[in-house]
Amino acid sequence: MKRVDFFVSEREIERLCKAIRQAGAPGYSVMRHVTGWGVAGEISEAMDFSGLGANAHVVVFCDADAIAALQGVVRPLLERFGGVGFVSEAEKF
Amino acid sequence: MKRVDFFVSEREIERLCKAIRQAGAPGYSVMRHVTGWGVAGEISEAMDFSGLGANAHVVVFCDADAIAALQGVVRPLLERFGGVGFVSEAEKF
Amino acid sequence: MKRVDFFVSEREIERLCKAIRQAGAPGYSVMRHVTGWGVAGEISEAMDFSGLGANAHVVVFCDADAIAALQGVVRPLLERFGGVGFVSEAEKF
Amino acid sequence: MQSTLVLQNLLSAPVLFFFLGILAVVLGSDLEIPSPLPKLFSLYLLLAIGFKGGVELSHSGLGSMVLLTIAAAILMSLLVPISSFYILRPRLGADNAAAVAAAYGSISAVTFITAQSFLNVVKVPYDGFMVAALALMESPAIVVGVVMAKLAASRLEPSPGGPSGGKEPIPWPEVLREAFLNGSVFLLIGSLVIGGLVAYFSPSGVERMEPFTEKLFYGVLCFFLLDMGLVAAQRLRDLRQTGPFLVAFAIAAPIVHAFIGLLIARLLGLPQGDALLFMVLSASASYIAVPAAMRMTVPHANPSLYITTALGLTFPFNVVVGIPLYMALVQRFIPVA
Amino acid sequence: MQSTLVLQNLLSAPVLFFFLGILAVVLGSDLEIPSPLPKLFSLYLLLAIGFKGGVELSHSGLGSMVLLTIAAAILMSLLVPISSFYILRPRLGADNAAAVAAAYGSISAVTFITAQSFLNVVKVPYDGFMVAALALMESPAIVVGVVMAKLAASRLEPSPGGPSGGKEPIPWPEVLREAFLNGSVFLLIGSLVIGGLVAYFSPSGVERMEPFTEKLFYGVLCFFLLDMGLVAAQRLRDLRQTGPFLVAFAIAAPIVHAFIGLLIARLLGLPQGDALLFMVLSASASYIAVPAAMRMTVPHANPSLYITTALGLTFPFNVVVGIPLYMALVQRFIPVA
Amino acid sequence: MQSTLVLQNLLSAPVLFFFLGILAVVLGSDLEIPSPLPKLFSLYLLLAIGFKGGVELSHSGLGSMVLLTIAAAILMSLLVPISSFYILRPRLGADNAAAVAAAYGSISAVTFITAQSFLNVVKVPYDGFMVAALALMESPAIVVGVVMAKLAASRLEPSPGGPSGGKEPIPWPEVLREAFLNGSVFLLIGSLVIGGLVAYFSPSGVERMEPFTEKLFYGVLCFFLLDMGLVAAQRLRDLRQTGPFLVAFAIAAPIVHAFIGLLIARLLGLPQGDALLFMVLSASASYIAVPAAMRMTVPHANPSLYITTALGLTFPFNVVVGIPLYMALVQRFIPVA
Ligand SMILES: Nc1ncnc2c1ncn2[C@@H]1O[C@H](COP(=O)(O)O)[C@@H](O)[C@H]1O
Ligand SMILES: Nc1ncnc2c1ncn2[C@@H]1O[C@H](COP(=O)(O)O)[C@@H](O)[C@H]1O
Ligand SMILES: Nc1ncnc2c1ncn2[C@@H]1O[C@H](COP(=O)(O)O)[C@@H](O)[C@H]1O
Ligand code: NA
Ligand code: NA
Ligand code: NA
Repeated sequence: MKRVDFFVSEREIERLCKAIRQAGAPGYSVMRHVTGWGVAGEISEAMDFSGLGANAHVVVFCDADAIAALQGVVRPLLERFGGVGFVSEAEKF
Repeated sequence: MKRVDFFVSEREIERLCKAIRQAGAPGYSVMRHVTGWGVAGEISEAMDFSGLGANAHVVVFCDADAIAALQGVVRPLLERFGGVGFVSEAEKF
Repeated sequence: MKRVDFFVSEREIERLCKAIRQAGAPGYSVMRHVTGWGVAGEISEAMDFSGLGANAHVVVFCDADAIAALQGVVRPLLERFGGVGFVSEAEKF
Repeated sequence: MQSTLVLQNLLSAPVLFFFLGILAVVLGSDLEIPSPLPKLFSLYLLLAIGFKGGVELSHSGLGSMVLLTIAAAILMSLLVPISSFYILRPRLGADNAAAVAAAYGSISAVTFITAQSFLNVVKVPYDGFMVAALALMESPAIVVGVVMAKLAASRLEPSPGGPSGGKEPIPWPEVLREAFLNGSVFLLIGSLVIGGLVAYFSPSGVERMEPFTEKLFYGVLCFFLLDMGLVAAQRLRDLRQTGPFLVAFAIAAPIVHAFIGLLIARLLGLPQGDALLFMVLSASASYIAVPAAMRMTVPHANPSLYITTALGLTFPFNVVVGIPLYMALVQRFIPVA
Repeated sequence: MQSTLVLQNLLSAPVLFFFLGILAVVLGSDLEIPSPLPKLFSLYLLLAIGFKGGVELSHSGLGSMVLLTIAAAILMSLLVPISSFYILRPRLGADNAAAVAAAYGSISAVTFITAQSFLNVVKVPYDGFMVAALALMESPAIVVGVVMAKLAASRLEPSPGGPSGGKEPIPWPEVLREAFLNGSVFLLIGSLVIGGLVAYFSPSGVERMEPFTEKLFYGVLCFFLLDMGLVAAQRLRDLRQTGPFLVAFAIAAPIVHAFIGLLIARLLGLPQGDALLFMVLSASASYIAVPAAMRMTVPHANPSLYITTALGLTFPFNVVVGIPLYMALVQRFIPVA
Repeated sequence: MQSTLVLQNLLSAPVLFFFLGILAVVLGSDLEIPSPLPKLFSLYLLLAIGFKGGVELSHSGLGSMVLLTIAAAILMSLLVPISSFYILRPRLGADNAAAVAAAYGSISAVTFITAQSFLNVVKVPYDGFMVAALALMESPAIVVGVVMAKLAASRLEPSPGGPSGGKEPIPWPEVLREAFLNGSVFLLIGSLVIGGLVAYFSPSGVERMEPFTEKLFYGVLCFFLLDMGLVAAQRLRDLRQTGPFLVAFAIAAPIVHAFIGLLIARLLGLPQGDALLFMVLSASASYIAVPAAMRMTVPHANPSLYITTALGLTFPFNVVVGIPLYMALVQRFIPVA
């Protein structure tokens, strides 16, 4: 089983989650109000009042086979709107 | 060393944390206001005003031996109230 | 590639992030409003109104080589101000 | 006459903001009132109506009419969930039936407040003690719901909704805590008592609270109804899950319960304003105290069933159509005092 | 005269709280107004000015002066982004130029409110219908920005800021949703309509809203400007990234646009107060609706460019220096009614 | 007489809501005021008392009585932590003693506000400049606390509480920033200055702020004290950790410090209302500015010690018993003006 962590802009959550469902993952969890730093510089919560928001952390636990499908639908989003993803090993509790 | 990730309803946090302490884990961290999707459908923050809340993400880093104890106390909770758990490898920083 | 998870007091975020940038990590993400339990007892959000805050969860994905540099700058902070860190394996999505 | 009432209701600020929230979801706007702001509004509204109710109760005292009305209200909050349970169980199974029944036996404070604000618009007076009825109707239905679920399970009639852990005895401490110490019930009753004490012992304190509890009230209600519109409209997406039977129940139940409420109000000799509020209490369904309580005490009931019916259907129905409809019935069957 | 105007502005509570926020960042205080409280203030201010504007619009009606002014405002919100785009593109590339241009074509509601509060201080009256102009100026500039970016990209002029995905057609549904159904635009227009309906059909509702929408307004504005001070000052750290050209643009643009606004106001024969508001609408740049919309529709534009210029430079300039400066021009070129 | 004072205090709305919060925890209710709403209330209260204090200070001016009182207040905020440190060190070690001492030398704004609201109930006037004393008493005690901890450590007396990193010099920039630029201190002093400026230069601005800073004040105080009740009661669970010595200190210290405050007030010739406020400032302990500052500057002190004593014991003691007790002493020892 695999664990995938995405960090994307809060405004892309809906698009990303739709893609994850499309890829057939059995579930996901979303944490909003994430700040951070990356290629695009610093993201703070200061613009939250404007609806721009900060980042979100989206976690997906899924079978190793689902990763390819996930990459197919999610990578274009990350390329277009920014954000990063990481994969690690996991197993059911 | 192991890392365990739980996703449960915010209303079960106290029960879950008590179980984790009971199992002898050296610590845990709780993130509230987690939304997500799983067997029980979509969980949003829209009902937060009602005290129903959304999900929580509970992380426990503990020795591999503690996992069995943790499963003993936590699995009945997940079965009764819903929620999921995942285990992965980790080491001290 | 490695994944590092830190849990520190919200008041140390800035110091910790500065240290992470100093260590040359390519990015990091910060989640605030984390409660938990550890050596120093229970940390709740009840003192949030006072500016004392709760804990923060800081995640860094970086190359394995960067871990040593990270330990060099971050361990003294954890020793002085409290908090814990854990490392696990990961790869790019 | 009736159409005037409907228009007066539809064109009031709170109801218009409720529509604005629904419209935002329908059109796909990203308008959101981020958590925990809706909780702030809801805590405020409970504190304010509790406090005001307590002040008025302290002025009116606990006469026999007050006590009778409260007793009748509690009776309604026992009868409604029991009868609803038996209607719903054949279709939904014991757990889901119990949870939906509890929701309809309990009340919606915001519907009550909207009805009060409607009475202000149509200039019909009402009594402060009705808030006490509101406060005391939330809990009994929760207890009834849990008891029905457990009784059904212990008779070894497994509910189709899933295992209901029925062989275990009723966990009374947990059930009572969820019913009576639920945050919103507790704050409402606590504020009621404080309002009464302050009005009695230090009346100047009432005056000092007024800008907060009175003047802001209408605006905060509008803000909260905007959020309720957003939330209710999102819930409508889950209607496929609920099925036509529950949809019919969600519209028929408030009408039937309001009618029973009207009969009781008539029997008690309540004046017009109080009669409307009594009908609204009977007709409304809880989406605050009950979901939180059911989640813990009847965990195998499906939350999207009882939340969608109470919040997505019955609440908008009562706020938009129900209140003026019940008022028309009041004007017909309750004599002007 | 002019120095009196400057002082009257500088020593008003909202502007002083704005300075306090800036000072907190400069001195390294850990003062923060945690999310989502700034959102609460911003939702409140939009709801309140929308509602008040609607009430006043319902009193004044939609005369030809009102319609002409609104038409001129919309025209400004089309001309400013087009001209700005052509000025900015050679330096910033099409995507960044389009996003900054959209910000300057659109408006800042808080600058508008601060100008209203300044007019109250100097006791110059203004008309409620200007809020309608405010509401209708937010969206067109967003559409223009996206169209400019796409047109430039489709002519195969790749922007230096990165790939702009230009071969794709304009995603109209998304662009229109971001422009017109953006949460803040939607709430402002919705509240405007509700204010108008309530004032027309149930005037007593206006009275009941007043403690909320009128009395609290000034205090909440102070609170929000405290936060704006914190945010604007943090943005100033990004100035190195923006470069001297954009810094110059961020100061010159509001002056030039205000001046054009003054000419139009003069042509339309607007009274002094309305003329100032028209200038402020022309001069201000959006950091609420536009960044959120650009993030989704022109994702390869660099947010720190358009946010830093609009929020870190133009906003403080307008609030501190611009408003009294424009007022001095108004007093010179617009005859007292 | 005294029992009337106690009852008048106990039956006021703010104190009753404080009890309601405690009761919620004791009974196991899930009532919670989710973060950051308590921060909203606390920011609001600081802004409002700062602003009001500044307005009143601008009316009264900085006469010699004002300056003397402020000087005496600052003196108290230096003496209390020094003496407390020497009392506490033998039992708690240098770090913990320093942190607890800093808490008791500093002040609790909410206790001060509750005392003001009590003076309103018993109709005893007080001066606005006391807010300046409040604002200036927060910081010195923090500096003293850090200096005491460092001095003790540098004398190579390792504290039992853990290593205190004592060989390092005092990090003055950090200490001063935590003491004087701490968000709550900064907002309070900033609002005080703004209140003074606005009252002096644009008095109409004061009027426009009033609905926000004056009228809402009492209600928000009630809401915040409800949360304080929840938080204080949760803290009581940690009492085992603190031990009987600190429990005794947490009750004895406010009484002793209030008495010293009474003597100073008498010497200064303060009128009754100001004398009570001076006593309350002396008696109260900080759980806002100090914990945040100590966490960073004396990190090896145990937060649960200084938070539990200041917030779990001394704060409820002062609010419930202390204020009427000190008032009884005032009525006995301070002549009516
Ligand atoms: N595969 C998954 N990956 C990440 N989170 C999950 C997954 N499945 C479930 N969750 C989370 O756990 C919650 C409860 O899951 P469930 O009991 O399956 O509805 C969901 O609302 C999600 O937040
Ligand atoms: N074993 C653990 N697993 C997960 N989180 C932990 C663990 N130990 C400590 N933490 C988190 O780190 C914070 C500080 O830990 P400590 O310094 O041990 O009190 C705690 O409040 C928890 O949020
Ligand atoms: N190496 C990293 N480790 C953890 N989080 C990261 C990392 N890189 C980027 N992020 C997160 O992803 C967001 C977007 O990244 P980027 O597109 O690189 O700016 C950042 O704001 C961070 O929150
Ligand atoms: Na009911
Ligand atoms: Na503009
Ligand atoms: Na003190």
